[in-house]
Amino acid sequence: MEPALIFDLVLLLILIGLAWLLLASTDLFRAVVLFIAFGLLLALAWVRLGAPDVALAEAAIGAGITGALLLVGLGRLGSTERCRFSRAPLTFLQRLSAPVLVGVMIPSISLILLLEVHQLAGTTPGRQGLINAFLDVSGSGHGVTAVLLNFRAWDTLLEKGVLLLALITIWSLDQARPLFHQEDISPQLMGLARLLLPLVIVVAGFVLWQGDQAPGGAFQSGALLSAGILLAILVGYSLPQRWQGLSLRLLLAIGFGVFLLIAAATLLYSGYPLQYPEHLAGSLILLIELVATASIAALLAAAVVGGHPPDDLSTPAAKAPSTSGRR
Amino acid sequence: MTELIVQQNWFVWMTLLPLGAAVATFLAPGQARWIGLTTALFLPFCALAAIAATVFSTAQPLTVGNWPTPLGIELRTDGLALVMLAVTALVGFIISCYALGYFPPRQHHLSRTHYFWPLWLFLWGGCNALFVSGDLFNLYVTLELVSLASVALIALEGGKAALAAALRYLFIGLLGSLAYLLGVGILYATYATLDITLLGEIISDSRLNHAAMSLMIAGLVLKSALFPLHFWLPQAHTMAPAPVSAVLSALVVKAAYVVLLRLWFEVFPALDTLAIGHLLGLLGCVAIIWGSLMALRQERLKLLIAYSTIAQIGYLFLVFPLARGEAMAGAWVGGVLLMMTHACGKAAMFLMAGTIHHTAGSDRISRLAGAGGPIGVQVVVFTLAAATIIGLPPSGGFFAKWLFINAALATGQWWYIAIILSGTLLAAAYIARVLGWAFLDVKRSSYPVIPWVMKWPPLALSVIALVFGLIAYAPVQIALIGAPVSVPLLVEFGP
Amino acid sequence: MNTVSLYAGSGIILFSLGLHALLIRRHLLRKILAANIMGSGVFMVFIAMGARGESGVADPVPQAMVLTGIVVSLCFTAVAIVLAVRINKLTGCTTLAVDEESSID
Amino acid sequence: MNDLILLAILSSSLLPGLIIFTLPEQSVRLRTILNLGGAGVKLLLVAVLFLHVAQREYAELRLPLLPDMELVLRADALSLLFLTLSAFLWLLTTIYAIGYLEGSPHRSRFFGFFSLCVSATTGIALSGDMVTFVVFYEMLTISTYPLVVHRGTPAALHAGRIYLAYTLGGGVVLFFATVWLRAIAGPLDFRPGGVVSALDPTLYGSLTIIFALLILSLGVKAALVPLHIWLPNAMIAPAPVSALLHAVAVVKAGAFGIIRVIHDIYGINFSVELNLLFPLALLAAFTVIYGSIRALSQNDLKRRLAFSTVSQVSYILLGVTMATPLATIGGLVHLVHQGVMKITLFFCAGNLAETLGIHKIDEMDGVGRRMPWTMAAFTIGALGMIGLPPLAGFISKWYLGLGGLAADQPWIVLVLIGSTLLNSCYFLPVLHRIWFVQPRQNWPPSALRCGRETTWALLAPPLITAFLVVALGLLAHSFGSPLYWVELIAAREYGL
Amino acid sequence: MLLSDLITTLLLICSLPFFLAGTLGLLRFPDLYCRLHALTKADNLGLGLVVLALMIQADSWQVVIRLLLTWLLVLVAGATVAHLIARKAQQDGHQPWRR
Amino acid sequence: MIELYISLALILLLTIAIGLVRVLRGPTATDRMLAAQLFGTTAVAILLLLGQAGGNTAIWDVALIFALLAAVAAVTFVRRKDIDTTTET
Repeated sequence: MEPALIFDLVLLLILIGLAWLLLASTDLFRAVVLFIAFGLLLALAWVRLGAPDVALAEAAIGAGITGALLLVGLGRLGSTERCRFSRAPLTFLQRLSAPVLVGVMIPSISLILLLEVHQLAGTTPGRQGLINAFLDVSGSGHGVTAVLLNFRAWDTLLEKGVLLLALITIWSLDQARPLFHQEDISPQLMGLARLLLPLVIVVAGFVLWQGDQAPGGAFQSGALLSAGILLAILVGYSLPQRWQGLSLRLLLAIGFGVFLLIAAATLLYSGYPLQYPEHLAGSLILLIELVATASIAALLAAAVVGGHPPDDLSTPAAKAPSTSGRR
Repeated sequence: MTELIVQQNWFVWMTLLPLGAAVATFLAPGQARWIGLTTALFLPFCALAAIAATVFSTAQPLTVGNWPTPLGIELRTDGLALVMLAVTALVGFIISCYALGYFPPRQHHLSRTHYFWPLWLFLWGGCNALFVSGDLFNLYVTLELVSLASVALIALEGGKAALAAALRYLFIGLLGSLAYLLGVGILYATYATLDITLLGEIISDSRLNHAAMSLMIAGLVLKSALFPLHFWLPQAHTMAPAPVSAVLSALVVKAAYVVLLRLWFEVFPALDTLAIGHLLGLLGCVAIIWGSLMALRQERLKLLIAYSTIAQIGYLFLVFPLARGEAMAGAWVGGVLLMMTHACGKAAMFLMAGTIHHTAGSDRISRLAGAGGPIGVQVVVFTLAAATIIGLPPSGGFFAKWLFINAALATGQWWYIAIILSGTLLAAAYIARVLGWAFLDVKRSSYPVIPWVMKWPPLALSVIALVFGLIAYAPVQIALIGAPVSVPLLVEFGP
Repeated sequence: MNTVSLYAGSGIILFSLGLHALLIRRHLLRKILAANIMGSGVFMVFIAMGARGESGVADPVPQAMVLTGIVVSLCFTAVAIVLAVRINKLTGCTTLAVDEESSID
Repeated sequence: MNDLILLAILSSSLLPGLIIFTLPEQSVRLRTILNLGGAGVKLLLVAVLFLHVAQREYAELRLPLLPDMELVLRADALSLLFLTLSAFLWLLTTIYAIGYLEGSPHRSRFFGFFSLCVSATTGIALSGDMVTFVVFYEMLTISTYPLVVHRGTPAALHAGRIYLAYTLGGGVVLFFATVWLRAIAGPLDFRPGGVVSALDPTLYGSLTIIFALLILSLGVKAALVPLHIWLPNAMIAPAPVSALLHAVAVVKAGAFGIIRVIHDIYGINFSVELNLLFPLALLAAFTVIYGSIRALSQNDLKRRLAFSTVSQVSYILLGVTMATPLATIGGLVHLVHQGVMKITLFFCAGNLAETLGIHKIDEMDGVGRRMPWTMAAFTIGALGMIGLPPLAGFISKWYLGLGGLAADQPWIVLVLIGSTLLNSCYFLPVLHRIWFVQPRQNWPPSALRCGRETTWALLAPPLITAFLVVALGLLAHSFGSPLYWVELIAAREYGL
Repeated sequence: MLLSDLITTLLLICSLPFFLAGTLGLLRFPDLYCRLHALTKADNLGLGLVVLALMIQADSWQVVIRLLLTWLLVLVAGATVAHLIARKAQQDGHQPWRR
Repeated sequence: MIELYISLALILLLTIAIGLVRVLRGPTATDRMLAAQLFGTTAVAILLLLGQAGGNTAIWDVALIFALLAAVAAVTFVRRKDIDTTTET
């Protein structure tokens, strides 16, 4: 057996074990930490499968956003199952569905898959060839970027919509509350932030820029930036007042908005949505990526903060200190 | 000028416009109502233009970015897409008007008003994108867009029950779409294409494809709340604000069903689906009976209406066992017709329930007693919409059931007839219960004034729902454009 | 036995594990984690399938789709957490077992 | 002639109805204008159509419903018979209802559904095929329910539930039977001689079952025993509703449907061939006798009238099932005559209730002195029902009897005689009470000008219909009279 | 085998004990404060050796800088996090382990 | 050489597996967090090795991002407001 295969095997065993442990764990904090580890190893799996773009995204999200989201959420929720009301017994259907699904359906489907996928392996080549054929007119030198922002840009457009929608949902649900203890920011932490933040910006720019030729792109870059913003929030930076109203909303919406405008413009111009003129394709993709990065960064950070800004619309008497931070 | 109108790809605009308006309402919350209403007003015209363009055969399906299909995403202008766009536009417009009254500009929950519009426009845009999508993965994205927007709208009510319903709905949506997505992954692995048309041409009857199909169907069945996977629906549809309940019952449940129709008739016709068809049909039957019986037991109007939705969804799933051989077209058209009528009728009912709640302070059915005066109109609304739900003519539900029974006769599946007929009687029973309260004359202290935008939209919807059967010819003809089935709808069979 | 079926199979297993937990676990955060694990399983099937063919050259389409999927599931996670927190704040519950009676009026 | 007139006739009641729903309760004047205007326009249009059809210019309008299904509106002689009756009586009933409901709540709702109901009846009359018939027939069900329960009392709601249960149950059966028939026989246009006679003999079994189902379902509205329970219960409704709907629209819709099925779907000859009619004739005869006997013991005036309706409607069926021209003429003409007579009686009953609060027969002692005009109309109606020559009722019974003899079924005559005796038994004592018994109490004197017994809106309609009862009997053989018309229909049906 | 490969191999093999030591420390050290050592010292040194090994294989300065940057970042992060965790532990009232 | 890189990566992976025991055993939340932090470092090493083995420098970017964001989760953990952090098993 080759070491590579053993590596895969071990990796998968650990992943499955982790999933099992974290889902079965009674202590939720432990579950969250295990989930962070799970994300870490998942990135390794993506690397092993030759999908560095996905690995980059997983790294940026898993190491930064998801961990923060879950930890913050856990902090606000508490880790034990609590309910004032008497614990409603599982309904008959619930009780039935779990064994039926897990005991009968899933194994049978898995069995079919395992049997047949084995036959499949190495048969169909995928769409690599077709994509390569069109790559030079796509405006991007990297397959994944070309697919995301040109061939299947419609998906990406809607996905940006989902992001904005998620934020609007979060804002509609709650008001932002302070994420952390105000007092007591140690100088070491400040130092770390001062060192990391410029680096985060540089690396984010690098990831964005190289998305044209190599793995990387708006989402990875945006996720990285948002982790930076989070760090900034965590060490006490806060958003200047003038950045909280329309400007903030503009920043959040600009990625989706510009993408939509481009779709509309191309639809008017050529009759096909998102059919970029060939000589403009590169620039348009770059433009979309730039604004998308900015929006994604802001959106993800705002999602972790979890609520609308205190000055937003409904509560004129904003008194809570600003929390959604960005320098 | 006509050139310009006809040559525009209106069905694409119907996705872009509401999404753009959603962004605009997010950016300018103060103007949200007007932006929203203008968009809502504009979309029915877009739908008409899209239909005109397709009927006069200038609009063709197109791929995004004009890339050839295995590479690009196909947007379709077939009949199913067009009628769903149109029905959504119509119902959406009326619901938007209603929402103006339901979410008045100045009230304590000011933010609710402001957040309703972007969320609703997102939902609308997502639905439209879903209807025109011809790509399996794109369908996943649109499904998620729709279900996230629905979650948000349910949660907008703000109460703990609403939030719990929203979160449960979120999990259900996630579960459903992940199962669907897994199926998509398997199909892509085999055929390296996600285009519905292409897949339909090359797919073969293999175990792997069956696994993919089962996963996808299971996911969508969960999202469209077929018994026994309906458990999430009553709470979700009941706890939401009234216009949202209307949207959810009228449109969102149908969105998953439309995808299911597309899969069944366009992707998987080559597969041997007899057993699954019968299973879905059987569950549909149980849903009809169970939903109706549960509706009969409810004390709250909205819950009753929600359970009625479950029963009606059951009818929709009869399409799958009935649509075979010669009866294919009849059953398919029956499903589409029922979907359209039910959208109007159910929306009218939920809006009416919202108005009752608004005026009477509760939507307990017993509060309907003495429903004279300002809410007398709502009793009319309920009666007319009831005709639709029971399936009385001239509503479309009547003709849909006609087509189903005809298909059942033609395919020799008699037991479905018994279910359809007894479902009709059960529907009449639970409707009659409400009517009994609504017509009961007792003295009531005066009701608060209902804003006119909450009074007339339900009536308009119920009238449309009632006469839908009479004007169904054009919608059905449009639905048959590029449909996977062809006429005749009514099969005659000899001895 | 090869790499692709190994990963694809693991993806299915992760999916099933997540599904099981999503159905039977009560704590909201745990349900959220379960949904994420399910998603990861699905994505793994995608990527594994895309990784077939000549070594190293992966099909970009599944990767693009998975990127989209990751974003979507992240959005759902974020919303779910905020919802859960909100429910907890209103009811003091960390489960969905809101008593049915209170939901009536 | 433009075929769109058919659509105009339909919408002349449908549109006012829909508009009335949206009117606020206070706008009495607008509502009255809409009501009377609609009724007037409809009567005018029907008159135009009548003249055309009399000259054998049949109008037909086909509107596509679904790719293989059409809404067929056709005006032939039979439809005109029913249409004229309902259009004319609608106008009268509208006037009556405006007077009757003055000042009561929910009038927008009432008149809205009232108009819908008339539209449905019109649609039934104009239906050119079975599908269209079913559409309007079922529409009638849902639009009548709000009228039955209009009073909103628990008793009314109970009656409404019974009504819905019977009619919707019947509706479902009708629906199924029609779909089945459509599936084996193709398009079901109403055609003299029927459309199913050419079918394969192996289908005869199915056809018999379908016929039974059709009769079963249509018999609900036609109040065939034992499906008649809803009718006496529904008498809880306001008088105009009982008058128009339960004397004319609903029960006649059922009878009309049965006529259509026997004449224009199965065809008389084919029905005879399949032996479908005799059982139906027995059932009808039983209903005639049973209804009369039950009427005897009713003390509530409207309930007595209701059981009388049960009995009288089956005369129509009796005539149709004899399958001879004369009997058919008797049955069909009774459709009109019974309608006119019965509506007179209901109007009068309504006047009694509205003016003096009288509901029971034993409260009617000497009421003829207080309300002479109303009671005169009542008397004419009652005598017509009994079949006293030369009133309208006599004409129908005469032809029915002749038809029975022509069909070699003399027992029919026995049934008629028995029924007539029973009719006399339950009407004559009432008349006696009205005119010859001393009033037990003093009724409050009329507050109206010149001591008129009640308002014009309530008084005029029964007087007009009472006049008609006489006129239809006396002028039975003149052009345009129901009898003349019915003879045309029978001639066409039997190919004479 | 090239000299560079040889050195790389040697360095990599040398790094191994550090990682193992780090893990062992994490597992076996008696309390939080001790375990922090594993985080800050052993693994970072191991990583340093790996980075060094790979730097030898690098064909451009760019790569070398990238590798170095990665290592430095890990170092800084590790140090700061160790500090923060220690402080938090102290605030939470964890007593250092005593024999 | 490639075998060497992969083998080394494999061993590092195994150390992670062993380190998981600490996450499971705790006893305090801080201990678990600490272990996760350590995994980060090891994962960076694995990624570097895999990148070298596969000749794909994009993988090093992943490593770089891991290194950059290594602190975020831990800092969140330390600074967040919470109800109960010290859950004992």
